[in-house]
Amino acid sequence: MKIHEYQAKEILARYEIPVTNEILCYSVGEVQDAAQKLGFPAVVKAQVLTGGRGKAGGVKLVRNGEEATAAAEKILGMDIKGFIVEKVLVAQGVSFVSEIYAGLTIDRNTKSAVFMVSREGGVEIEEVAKDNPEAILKFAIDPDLGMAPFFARKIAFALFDDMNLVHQATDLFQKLYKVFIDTDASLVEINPLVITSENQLLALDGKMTFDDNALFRQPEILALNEPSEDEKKEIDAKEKGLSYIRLDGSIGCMVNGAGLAMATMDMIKLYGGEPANFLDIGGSSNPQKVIDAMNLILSDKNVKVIMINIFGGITRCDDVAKGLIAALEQIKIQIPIVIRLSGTNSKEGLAILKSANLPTVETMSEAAQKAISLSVDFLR
Amino acid sequence: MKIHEYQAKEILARYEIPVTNEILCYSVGEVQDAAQKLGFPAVVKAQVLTGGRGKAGGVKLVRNGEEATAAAEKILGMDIKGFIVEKVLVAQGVSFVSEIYAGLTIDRNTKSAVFMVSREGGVEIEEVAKDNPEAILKFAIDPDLGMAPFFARKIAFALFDDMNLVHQATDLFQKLYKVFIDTDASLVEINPLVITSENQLLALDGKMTFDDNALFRQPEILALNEPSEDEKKEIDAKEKGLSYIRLDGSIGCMVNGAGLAMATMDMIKLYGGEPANFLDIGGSSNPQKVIDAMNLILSDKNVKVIMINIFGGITRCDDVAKGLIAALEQIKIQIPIVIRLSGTNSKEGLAILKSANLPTVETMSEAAQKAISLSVDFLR
Amino acid sequence: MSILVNKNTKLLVQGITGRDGSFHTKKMIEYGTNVVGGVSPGKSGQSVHGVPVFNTVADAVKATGANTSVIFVPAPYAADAVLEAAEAGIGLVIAISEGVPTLDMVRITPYLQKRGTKLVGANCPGLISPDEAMVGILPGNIFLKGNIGLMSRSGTLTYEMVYQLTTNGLGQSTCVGIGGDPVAGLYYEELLQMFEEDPETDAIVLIGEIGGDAEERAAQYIKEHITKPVVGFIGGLTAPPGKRMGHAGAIISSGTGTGAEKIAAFEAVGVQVARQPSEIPELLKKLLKI
Amino acid sequence: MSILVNKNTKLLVQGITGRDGSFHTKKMIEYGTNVVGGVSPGKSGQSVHGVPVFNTVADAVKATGANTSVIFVPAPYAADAVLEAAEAGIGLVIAISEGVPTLDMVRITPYLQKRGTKLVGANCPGLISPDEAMVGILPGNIFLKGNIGLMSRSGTLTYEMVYQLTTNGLGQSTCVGIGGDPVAGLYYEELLQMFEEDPETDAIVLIGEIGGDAEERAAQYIKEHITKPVVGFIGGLTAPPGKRMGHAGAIISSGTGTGAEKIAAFEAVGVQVARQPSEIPELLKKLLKI
Repeated sequence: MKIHEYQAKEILARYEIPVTNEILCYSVGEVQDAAQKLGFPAVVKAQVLTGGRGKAGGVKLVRNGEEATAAAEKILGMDIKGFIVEKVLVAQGVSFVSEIYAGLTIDRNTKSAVFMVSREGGVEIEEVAKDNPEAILKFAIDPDLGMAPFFARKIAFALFDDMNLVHQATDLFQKLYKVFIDTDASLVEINPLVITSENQLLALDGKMTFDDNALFRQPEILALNEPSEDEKKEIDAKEKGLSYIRLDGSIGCMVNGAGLAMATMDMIKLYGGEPANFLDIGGSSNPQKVIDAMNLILSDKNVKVIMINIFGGITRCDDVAKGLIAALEQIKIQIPIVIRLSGTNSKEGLAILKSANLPTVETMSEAAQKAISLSVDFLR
Repeated sequence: MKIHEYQAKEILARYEIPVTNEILCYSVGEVQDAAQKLGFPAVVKAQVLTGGRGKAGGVKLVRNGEEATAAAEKILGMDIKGFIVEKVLVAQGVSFVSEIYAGLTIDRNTKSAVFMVSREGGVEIEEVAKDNPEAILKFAIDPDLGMAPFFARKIAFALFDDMNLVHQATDLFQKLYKVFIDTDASLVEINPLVITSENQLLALDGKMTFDDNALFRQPEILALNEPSEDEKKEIDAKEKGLSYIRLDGSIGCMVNGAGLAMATMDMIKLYGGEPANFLDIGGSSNPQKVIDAMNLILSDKNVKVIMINIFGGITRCDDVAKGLIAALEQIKIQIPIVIRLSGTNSKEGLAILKSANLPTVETMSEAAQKAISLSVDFLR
Repeated sequence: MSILVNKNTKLLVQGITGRDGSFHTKKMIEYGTNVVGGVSPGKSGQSVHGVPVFNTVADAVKATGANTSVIFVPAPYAADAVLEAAEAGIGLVIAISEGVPTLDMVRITPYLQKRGTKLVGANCPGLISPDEAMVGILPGNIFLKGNIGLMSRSGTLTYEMVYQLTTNGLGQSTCVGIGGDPVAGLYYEELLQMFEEDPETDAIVLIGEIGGDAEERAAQYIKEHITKPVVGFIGGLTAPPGKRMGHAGAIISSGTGTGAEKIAAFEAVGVQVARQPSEIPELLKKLLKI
Repeated sequence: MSILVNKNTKLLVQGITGRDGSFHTKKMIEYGTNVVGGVSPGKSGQSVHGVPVFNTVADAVKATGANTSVIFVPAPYAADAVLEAAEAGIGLVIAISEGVPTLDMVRITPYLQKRGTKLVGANCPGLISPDEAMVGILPGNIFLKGNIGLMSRSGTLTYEMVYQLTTNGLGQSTCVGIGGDPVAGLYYEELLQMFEEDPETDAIVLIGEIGGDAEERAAQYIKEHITKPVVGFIGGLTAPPGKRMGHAGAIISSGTGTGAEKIAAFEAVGVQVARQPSEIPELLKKLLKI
C-alpha cells in the first residue's frame, strides 16, 4: 500500500525525524495562504500516488505570491501518469549544502531489512543504482540486533566526517528503522535528506509503502489508504476471493492460481495477443466465484474474448465444469469463450462441458492461439 | 531497588493486568472511608519494604467498619522488621477458588529471564522451593524470542486445563514479561494470582524489584524510591564513591575492593569478632575519600575499633599511606585503628606510616586478631 | 532417497482442527503420509481423522516423536506457530498459510537458523516425494515417482508442469513449492544442493517467476555447484512493473526482477529455459538422453 | 600456552580517549601487551600513547587485524560496545565497565554466541597471562609467570591472592577476573575447561563469593570434567541475606547462594577450600607436592 508524501512525512515527524515545515492544500486559495504563511521561497508539490511527478512538472519552486498562484493553478488538476492531482503540498524553501539518500527496505537475499544510504541523494535512486551502483551503500540489519546504536553510527560514519552530523544521523537512522518496523513498511525512503546551511539534517521528501499482508494489524496505516479506481476494483475482487489486475489487452483471462495465471498471460503474448487482465480465481469450484470473475472481466470494455484456463488439482475438473455451467447459465455473455480444462478428473470434466455445448481445447497453447484468433475475428 | 505492593500493582494495572480494586491510606480515617467505598469484606495490608508482613500481623481481613478501624489502628505505626508502617492498602475482598504463583526474574545460569509459575500460590515461594521444588515450573526465555505468544500459552497450559483461563493467562504472561523488560526489573511477582469465583485471573498481590544498574534509564521507577534510613546512608556513601552497608558488630572496616572487603569481614568473624560494616572505598588514594569513609564508620556508635585493610594494586601503597596520613590529620579519632597495607610499593608505604607513628600489621589475619583484641580492651 | 520428506517423515499438523487443516490432513493420510499428530490449543484429547490432537507442539513432539510439521493456522499466527515448532525441536516446517507479514518472516529467520530448523514457505503448496510422503495441499494423484527434482514459486503452475512430466512418463523424486512471498524459507540454492546430493535425482526443474533476484542467484549457484542438468521456466514475462501478480513476491520493482533478466541469467550459465510449460518434457528428455 | 590472551593478542581499546581508557592503555602497553588500536567515535586520526584511534571497531579491525578488545566505555553504552566488537569479528571481548544493566547483558548474550565471540565481564578487572599480555586494569607487577590458573569474581581479593602466590614462588599461567555481576560472560565452567586443556596450567584456584549458584555448578563440573587439582575460596561467608555486597552479584536471596552451601558443594567433590587467603599457597604446594 502506498501513501502520499505528506502522509509519510507526518509519520516521520511523529518519530521526531526533522521534516520541512509544510501545509497540505486542496485549492489555489489555500496554496496562496500557505505560501504567505510559510514565506518565500516555497515549493509546491503535487501529491499523487505515483513516481515521476518532478519530470511531469508537478513540483515548482515559487519566489512570490504570483508564482505560487501560477504553480497551484498549473499543478492542481494535472494528470500525472493517469493520476489527477487533487492536493498539493506547500513546503518552506530550504537552503542546503548537500543531498543524501536514506532508505530502508526488505532484502529477499539476506531475509532482513536493509538500510541503504548514498551521498548522491536528490535524484531517483534507481538511476544511481544503474549508473553508479557503488555510490549506494547497503547494510543488512540483523533482526535480533535491530538498529543498534553502534550500527547506526557505523552507517553515519560512512556518510559524514563531521561529528555533529554523525550524531544527528545516528539518532535519525535509529528512528527511521523504528518507523519501518512499527508500521510494517516495505519501504521507507528519505530522498533527499539534506544538510541545511545550518548543518542540520532535514527530510525534504518522504516515501513509504507498506506490506499489504500486515495491514490487518496496522489500522492507522490502513486508514491512510486512497485506492485509485483500478485499485478499488482489485480490492473488491480480493474481497470476493479473486486476485485481479487490469491490463491493456483484449483477451480476458480467468485462471486458477497466480503462477498459472502469469504463465497464461505469457502464453497469450507469446502468440502475439494481449491479455486484458491477470485474474486468479483460486482453488474453489464455487459457481458464484466464477460469476464474480466473469462480471469483473466483462466490466472491461476492451475484452473481446474470454480465455478460461483451469488446472484441476485438489479441486477436481468435473466439479469445476459443473461450476462453470452453473455460472454460465446465470450470466449472459455476448463474446466468445475458450475453455481449457486439465488435470484431475479432466476426462469427466470435459465430457460435462461437451454435453453442455461448451467447446474446449486441450492445451494452454491451443487455448491462447484460439483466443487470439477469436479476438481478431470479433474485431472484424 | 524495592517498591511497595501498591506501587507494583499500579504498574501492573498500567499494563492492563487485572489487579484488585484498592485504595492507599495514611490514616485510620482514610481506611474507614476506603473500606466503606470498596465494601466488605476488605483487606487492610501494611505497605512496608520488607517481607513477612503477614506473619507479623500486618495483613487483616475486615468484615465491617469496626474491624476496619481496629485493623487500621493496629497496623498503622506497627514495626515490621525495623520498618514502621506509615501507609496501608485497603483492597476489596475477593472470593477465589485457587491461588497461583507467577514470577519473572533473572537466571544467572541460562543468562536470561526466567518465568516461574506454581499452582501452589499464596504461600512464600521460597517455602515451596524448599519443601516441594517440583511444584515450581521454570521457563527460561530466549531474549531474541521474548515471551512469544506460543511460549506464554505453553506456560499457561502447564497451569490450566480450562481454555478460558489459558487465554487469560497467555495474555497476562505476555504483559508481565513486557513489564519486566520495560522497567528493567530484577523481579516481578504476582503471588497470589487468583482464579476468582467468576473464573477470572486477578492479581491479589504484586511485588517488583529493579536493577539498580538500570535506574539511570528508568526515571519513573527511580521516582518511586523510598530509601530507609540505612539505605539513605548507603546512597550518600555511593555518591561519595563508597560502597557501604551497615552491620551489627563493633569493628569498623575500611577496605579497597568489594571482594577484599567481604574477605575482611569473614576474617573478623573467623577469629570471633563482629564487623560493624561492609565498606569498599574503591581504588583511589584521595584523602577526602578516606575522610568520608572514616566519618561514615564513626557515625555508627557501636564501632569500637577501625580496621583498615588496603591492597595496593594499580594504586600504590605509598600513595595510599600519604592519603591516610592527610586524612587522619584532618579528623580526630578517639578509638584505636589497625592498619594493614600490602601490595605494590608496600615497603615505602609502611615506612611512611611508621614515620607518622601509625602502627601497622603485616597480614589480614593479624589485623583481624589485633582489631578484635582492641575492641575487647576498649570495652573494658 | 528423495529430499526433505520420505517414509521416515512423522508429520504434525498445526491448526488441524481448522477447515483447511482438517481437509488436507485427510488428503495427506490418504496419500500415505505418516501423520502422527495435530496441534490445536484447547483441543487436546480430541482426534481428527484418527490423528490425536495436542495443545502444544511440545506436547505433540513428546508423545509422537514428530520430526516435521505443516502449518495451516491463519496468517497472523503463522510465524508464531513456526517458532513453536522450532522451539519444540521440529527439524522441518512447511508453512502453507497465505498472507504472512514479511517482517514476521524476517523476525523468525535467525531463530530458525539457531535451532537448525528448515522452513518451506510460507504461502506455499507444500512438497511431495511421490509414493513416500505428501505434505501440504498438493494434488497427490498427478505425481509419479521418478528421477526429476522440481522446485517452484507457484502452485497451480507447478501442477501444470508436473502433469506434463507425469503424462510424458517423467517421474519426480521430490517436488517442492517454495512459496510466492518475498521472504521465504528454503530457496533455490539450498534445494539445488539437496537435489545435487540426492542419488535419486537425475535432473532438476526450476520454475521461477518475476520479482527479486533469486533466479539470478540460482543461476550463479548452478554454474558453481550443480553438475546435474537443470531446466528452467520463468512465469510473468509479460507482467507490468509495479503490479503485484497475485504473489507478494511476484512484483517487478524499479526495472529489476524482470523475466527477461532471469532468462538471460539462466541461459548465460547453460540452463535451458522453456518458453512454455509444454516444452519442459522435451528439454528434459533431450538432456537425460531418453 | 596460557589461556585467552598471550603474545598473539592484538588488542583494541574501546573508549581509549576516556580518562580510564587512556590511563590503562598506558599501563597495558608498559606491561608489554600488544595494543594495536583504539576506538572513540569522532577521534579517528588521533593517537593515544602512540596507539592509532578509529571511529568504529570495524575500521580498527580492518586497519590493525585486532582479535581482542577491552571496553572502557561508560556502563550505559557498554553493551552496545560489546555488540560492535562482536559484529566486527572480534573473538574475545573484555568488558571492564562497571554498572551495566543486567538486561543489557541478557540481551547481548545470544548475539555473542551466534558470532562466536567470547566475553569476559562486565564489571571485571580483566585478565593476564604473566609476561605475555595483560588486558584490563590489573596491577601487572604483582603477577609471576608460572603454572597456576586463577579465576575470580573479585578484583582486589584476586590481587591479595595473587600476591600471596607470587611471594610464595607460585607463578600463574593466566588469571581471569570474571566480574561481580549476576549475568556475565565466561564463567567457571568454560574457564575450568580451558585451564584443564592448557598444558602450562598444573593447578587451578577458584575464588568465588556469595550469591547465585555458579560455585555449586562449578563443583559439579569439576567432579565430572576436571582432573587437575583445584583450590577454592569463598568470600562473603558472613554477609547478611538480602544485602548487595558491593558486587551486584554478591547477594544472598531467599537463603540460597550462601557461602556455607558453596563450601559444602566444593568439599563434597574433593575441592580443598581455604578458610583464609593465606592458606591458598600451602594448599597448592601440598597438592602439587612442592
